Amino acid sequence: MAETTPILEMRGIGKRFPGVTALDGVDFRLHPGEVHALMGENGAGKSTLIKILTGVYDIDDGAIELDGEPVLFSGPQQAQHAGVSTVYQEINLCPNLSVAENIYIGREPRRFGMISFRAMRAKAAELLGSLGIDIDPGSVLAGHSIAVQQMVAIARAVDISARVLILDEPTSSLDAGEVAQLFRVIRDLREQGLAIVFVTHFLDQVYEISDRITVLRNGRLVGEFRTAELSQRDLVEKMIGKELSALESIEEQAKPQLRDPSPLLVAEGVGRTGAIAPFSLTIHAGEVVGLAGLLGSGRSELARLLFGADKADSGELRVDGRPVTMRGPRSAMERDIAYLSENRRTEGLIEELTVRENIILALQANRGWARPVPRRQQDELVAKYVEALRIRPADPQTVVRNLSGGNQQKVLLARWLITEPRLLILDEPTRGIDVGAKADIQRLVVSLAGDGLAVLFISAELEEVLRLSHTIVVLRDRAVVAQVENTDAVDANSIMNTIATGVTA
Amino acid sequence: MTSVLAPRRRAWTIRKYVPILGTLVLLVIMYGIGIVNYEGFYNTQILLNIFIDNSFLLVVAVGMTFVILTGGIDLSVGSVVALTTMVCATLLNDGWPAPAAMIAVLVMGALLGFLMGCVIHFFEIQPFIVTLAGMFLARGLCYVISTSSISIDAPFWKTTAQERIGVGTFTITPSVVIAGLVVVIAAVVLAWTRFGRTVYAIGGNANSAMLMGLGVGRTRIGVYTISGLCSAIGGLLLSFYMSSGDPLHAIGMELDAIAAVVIGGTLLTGGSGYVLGTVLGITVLGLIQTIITFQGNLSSWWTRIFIGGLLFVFVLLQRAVVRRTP
Amino acid sequence: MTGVLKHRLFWPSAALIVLLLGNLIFTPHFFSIEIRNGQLYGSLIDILRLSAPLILVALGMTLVIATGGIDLSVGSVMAVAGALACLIVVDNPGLSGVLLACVAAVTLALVLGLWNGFLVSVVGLQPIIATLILMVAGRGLAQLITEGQIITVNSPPYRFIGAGYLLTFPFAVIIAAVVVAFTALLTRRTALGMLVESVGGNPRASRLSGIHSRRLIWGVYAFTGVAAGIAGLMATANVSSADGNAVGSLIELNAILAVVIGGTSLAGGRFSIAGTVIGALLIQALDTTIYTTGVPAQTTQLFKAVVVIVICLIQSPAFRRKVLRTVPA
Amino acid sequence: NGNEVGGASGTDDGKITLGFSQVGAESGWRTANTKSIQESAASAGIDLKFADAQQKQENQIKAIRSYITQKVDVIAFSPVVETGWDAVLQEAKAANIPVILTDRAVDSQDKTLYKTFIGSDFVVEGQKAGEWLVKEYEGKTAPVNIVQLEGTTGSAPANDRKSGFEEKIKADPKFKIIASQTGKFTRADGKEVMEAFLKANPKIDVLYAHNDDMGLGAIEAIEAAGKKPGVDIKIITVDAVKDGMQALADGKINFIVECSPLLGPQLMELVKKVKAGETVEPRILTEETTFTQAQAKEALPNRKY
Ligand SMILES: Nc1ncnc2c1ncn2[C@@H]1O[C@H](COP(=O)(O)OP(=O)(O)OP(=O)(O)O)[C@@H](O)[C@H]1O
Ligand SMILES: Nc1ncnc2c1ncn2[C@@H]1O[C@H](COP(=O)(O)OP(=O)(O)OP(=O)(O)O)[C@@H](O)[C@H]1O
Ligand SMILES: [Mg+2]
Ligand SMILES: [Mg+2]
Repeated sequence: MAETTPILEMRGIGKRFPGVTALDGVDFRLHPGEVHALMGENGAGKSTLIKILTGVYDIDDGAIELDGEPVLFSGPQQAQHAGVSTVYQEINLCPNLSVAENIYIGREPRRFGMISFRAMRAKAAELLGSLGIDIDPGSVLAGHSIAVQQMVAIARAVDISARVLILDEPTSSLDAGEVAQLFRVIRDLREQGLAIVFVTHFLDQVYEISDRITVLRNGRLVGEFRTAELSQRDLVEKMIGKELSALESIEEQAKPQLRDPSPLLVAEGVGRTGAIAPFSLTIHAGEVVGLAGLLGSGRSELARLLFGADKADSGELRVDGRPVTMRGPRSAMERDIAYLSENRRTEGLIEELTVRENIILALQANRGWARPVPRRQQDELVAKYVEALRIRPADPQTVVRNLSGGNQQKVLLARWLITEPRLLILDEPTRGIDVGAKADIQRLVVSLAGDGLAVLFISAELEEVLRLSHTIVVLRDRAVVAQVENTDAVDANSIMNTIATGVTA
Repeated sequence: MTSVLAPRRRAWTIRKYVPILGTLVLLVIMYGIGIVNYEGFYNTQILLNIFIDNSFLLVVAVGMTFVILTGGIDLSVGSVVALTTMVCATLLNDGWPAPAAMIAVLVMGALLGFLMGCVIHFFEIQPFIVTLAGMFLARGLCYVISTSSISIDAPFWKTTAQERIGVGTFTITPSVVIAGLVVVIAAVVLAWTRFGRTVYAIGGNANSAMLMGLGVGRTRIGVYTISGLCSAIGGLLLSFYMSSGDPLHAIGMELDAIAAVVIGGTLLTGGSGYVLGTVLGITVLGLIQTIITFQGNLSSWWTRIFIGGLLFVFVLLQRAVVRRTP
Repeated sequence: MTGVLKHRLFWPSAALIVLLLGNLIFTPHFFSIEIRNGQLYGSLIDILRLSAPLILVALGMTLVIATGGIDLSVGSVMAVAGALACLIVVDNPGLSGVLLACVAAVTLALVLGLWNGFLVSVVGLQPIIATLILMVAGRGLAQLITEGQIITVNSPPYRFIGAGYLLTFPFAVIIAAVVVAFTALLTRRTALGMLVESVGGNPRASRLSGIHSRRLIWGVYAFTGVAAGIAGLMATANVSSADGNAVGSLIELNAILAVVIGGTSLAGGRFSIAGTVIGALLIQALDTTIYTTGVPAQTTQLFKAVVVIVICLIQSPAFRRKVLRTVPA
Repeated sequence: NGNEVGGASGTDDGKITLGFSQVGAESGWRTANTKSIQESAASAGIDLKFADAQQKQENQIKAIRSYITQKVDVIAFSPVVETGWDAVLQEAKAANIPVILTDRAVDSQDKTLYKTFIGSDFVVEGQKAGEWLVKEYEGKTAPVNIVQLEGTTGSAPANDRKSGFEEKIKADPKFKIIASQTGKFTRADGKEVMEAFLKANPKIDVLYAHNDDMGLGAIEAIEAAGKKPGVDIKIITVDAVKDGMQALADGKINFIVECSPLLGPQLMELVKKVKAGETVEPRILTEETTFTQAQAKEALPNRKY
């Protein structure tokens, strides 16, 4: 690829938040017709750099040039007008509007000054179709899973993009199929000469799509590299800033030994009309059960029923052999079941509370208001998990809203781990988490299962599911279609086959 | 490989009108109960009178609907209505021609709203405080103009006040027509214009709306301006109705307007609701008042308890009909 | 110094102090406090004493607002509780009668609070509508109790609640201080405060974390009812009479204002009890200022508007950043 | 228990039906007014339809419209505000229903819209208060510092009682109103405002309160300040409700101008006359007086409200 003049140049960017220097003297160049990966650990400053660029945050130091002209956007609206469109890390759409409106709001097709909803829906359906998404564009956004919402946000940005398209972890909850669709679109856009910024923690994706990589560490620039010239191993070392040994051990990560096969939870014919067809499932202590399926196949629905987040309208649940009626999350928690929702912003974080408060929340709720967790115990627990999960900044008094996306996810994981559950339901636990931390979490799951904890593991990353689970439950169209034991014979291909055909290979 | 996302229920489109339909049905039932219990209640004019007597409130509530849809609140409306009547009366007494006086007060109302919107947006102060200060300010200005009422003798006001439009024995006032127009325009703006949809977007999630590149500031200032303008129109209608400016006019009207909007199914947290709902909300309040009047033998305190009771029964049934996730 | 500047109570406190100092210009002996008839006497004492009912009501309102709700019925609950108490005291002006009256009135207030809580948390009505019902009907109830008249009581023990002095200190202030301390302990020494903030900050996430948000919200409205009930006792005892129509009228607005000035967001979540107390004192100080400085009746509203606007602007970080160009906190 | 009156609207049984729209129940005075009307209607054999407007003009208009549709014989009401009645009164006139105003006037050019207006004259009340004060301080030259507790800002009684009073004392420069603030007609506000007055003004000679309730509140404030109401500070109020009369008799108030709410009997007489087609005076003042401390002691035992 020939060196062109950069369309975008950021020089000496600095940004300080109270107590944190998020960016310090960062340079970033973006050329037309390239896909530029922005890499770094959780909290390295990737999202902040993007928000500086689009004017969400005021800039403290440095300058930005677009097409050689100095610019300073007052906000995303101005950035959009200048041809810069962005998918921010957390899905930023309006839950109360329809899918089509979320894509076209601000740019609606109009007739006689009035919005033409019919035309808008048609255009939206076409656009979503090109991304391989087949949903009713007239449906309300809030009814869709995180993955679908993420696709909608991408569709919006792609449609707006004129010169620069910025995607901040767009693939964090997409499965392989959706990622492939997205990449097809990205390649098309690159052909058309768009400059694309791409943030992800999936190294494979970086190597598949990007031309150039900029690495940040602790708010500082490590360097800019051509993807072809930087090995995966070097990239990771540049990101974490030390010799790589941790990463290798993940690759060899063996799934835990099943020790105690007594059934902990048994679901018989449990289902909920419109959400998931009745299914039966047994989870043993010490067992990791992985759920596999495409986006919207009903994995989250299944998990929610087991936790009582939604009410089942058929079937029976037994915990320790005793039937239970799930009246709500409380019933599940009283039986030592924990559930990490995939939807960290709307169903997980209490944004204005501190890291400490967010972490002890579930434990405290379990104890009741009158028995506060003693402050010393709080501090110990929080310190332990801040350390174990490498939550940054490590100050437990930080307001959770101010944490980077990946660190927020770790906080939620910590919230459930300290309750010492017997069954841990993890819905996309590694969403937005960097390579190092992901390995830590996987190791944690293995070791907890080794100690007799049962885990229900949902992840868009099939490899991850395969690596960790003893049993894999395959879902399709909101029904369980197969349950397979994860022997050596089972691999990604055979599972994909099952998903596609609904028959065990 | 393509995704196998099954297309799902299209029921959403109908479902979103369930709250409104439910409210409408309840309203009809309530009206029916009135007819059964009170002699003379069946007279259609009774229904029309509700709109005649509440046209100004309706307009004010429409403005409030915009504000509440963005998740804000406007406490200043009652005072702005009063101020409008006062300024209008004063100007007319000073010999201003009617059209000039009307335009002047409309501009004044919109300007007040605009200023409050600016303070809310630029200085990031909670709408509650800003509009409360606006409420004090407008009411204070009324007293500064005069502490007693000023009657309006302008012929245009006299004729408008007594003009009746109607077929046969059924009549409405020009004010009702104006209020109806405001409702239609507001409904169209909210449903079919970019501005209107942005209002909903802000109510859904203001931060997202900003990140989506929508003109959040402009829209937010816009809704307060609209609310101010609607208050001024409401003030004009009230001045037709009362033929006077009075610093004590419309005390507590903000609460009536908010109540009408919320009873109409709009969420106070923003993002969900319709102008049509607000019309129904006004009708509910008006019908309750009419029933009270027809009851005719309630002492003052029983009147209040009865109003509370009717309101309770209504919202309870509404809640049962429209079982929504909280 | 910058630490002090950054504290979230700094600006409300500063506004309060400036307002009080402003009085000195018009009333040189505004700060003077003396002992008359064994009672503390002075404008500052008046502000403290008169703000006691508002502090109580605003305290409850703080918690309600923290859960993301609102309670419009507080004024009516005050009136009902005050009316019932006076009705009982009229016939039993002795100490036992007064005690009975207090217990009965606070119990009734508790029932009314539970009613609000039921409508909000169980039935799921929007808080503003749920409490509007009691706001309207409650006033009717209060007038029903008094039969529309003003019940005048002649009972020194009852009067003591609102206008009495204990060890030279206004008894109402002592009650308010005790309730504030109790609430602060209850919310901050147990997990209650955090759970309330959690429910207000993100109700869905709170439910999934296992918080009994229904019970919590119910309890908060009940507490607000009780606080309003006590405030009703104080307000009626202060003038030894119950006026079903006037007691606590418009106090909901002042209480919400106090809460918001104190830095609690109407959207729910984080709350500050100290902030609310400062907010309530500020509002009462503003009224007292108006009366002492001789602002004519016609311009009091205007004066209030200007002061409220100034307070808000000064408190607003965005205003200081954009207009006063101070360093961001 | 005012909810026993009324019933079926009967023009058929020869009974007169009176539709009455009351302002609200904002004060004890108003409740006494309502009670008087309800009781005298019952004893006069008049069928009363009563509606409370909760201080809202639109509610009153609504009630009057509804009386017109219900074809009552006579309509009476206490207007919330003075203006804005022409349209609805026109309708009543067209329907041939006579209208009587009570307590407050309406400000209408067309005097044929109503038959008569019965009620007090608030300006005169203020004047009476002023006259007493002038007489009380006759012959003295020392300045007299007056503080005034006004009624609800913008309300007719507050405006008129203020202007009537000030008109009478303005001739003599020794009278000085040193502070005037609204006490919203309530005891609590009367007390609060008076407390502030006492702190800001070391020397207060006279308190003029626009109603008894504010005066009663102020008395508490005066006592708390260690002064003797009625002696250290002379107090004039308006209304003469029972509690006020008691305080007057106890020497805590010096003079009360009566503003009687008991116009029920007079009203019922008028209703009958109007119904019978007799002509009535266009302005009828309620029978009112003033009370000194001595008169109060006498009148107190048979004071009804
Ligand atoms: N609004 C804010 N206030 C205070 N600190 C903030 C704020 N936003 C970000 N930070 C801090 O700035 C640093 C960089 O955060 P940023 O979100 O840019 O990280 P990131 O590289 O996107 O991480 P991730 O991969 O987890 O998304 C973090 O330490 C974060 O805590
Ligand atoms: N068109 C639609 N109408 C109504 N609800 C929908 C629609 N599309 C999706 N949903 C909702 O979206 C969710 C479906 O996703 P679910 O959580 O079952 O998917 P999943 O298998 O967990 O996959 P992923 O989370 O990766 O999308 C459910 O909450 C479902 O009710
Ligand atoms: Mg990020
Ligand atoms: Mg899912």
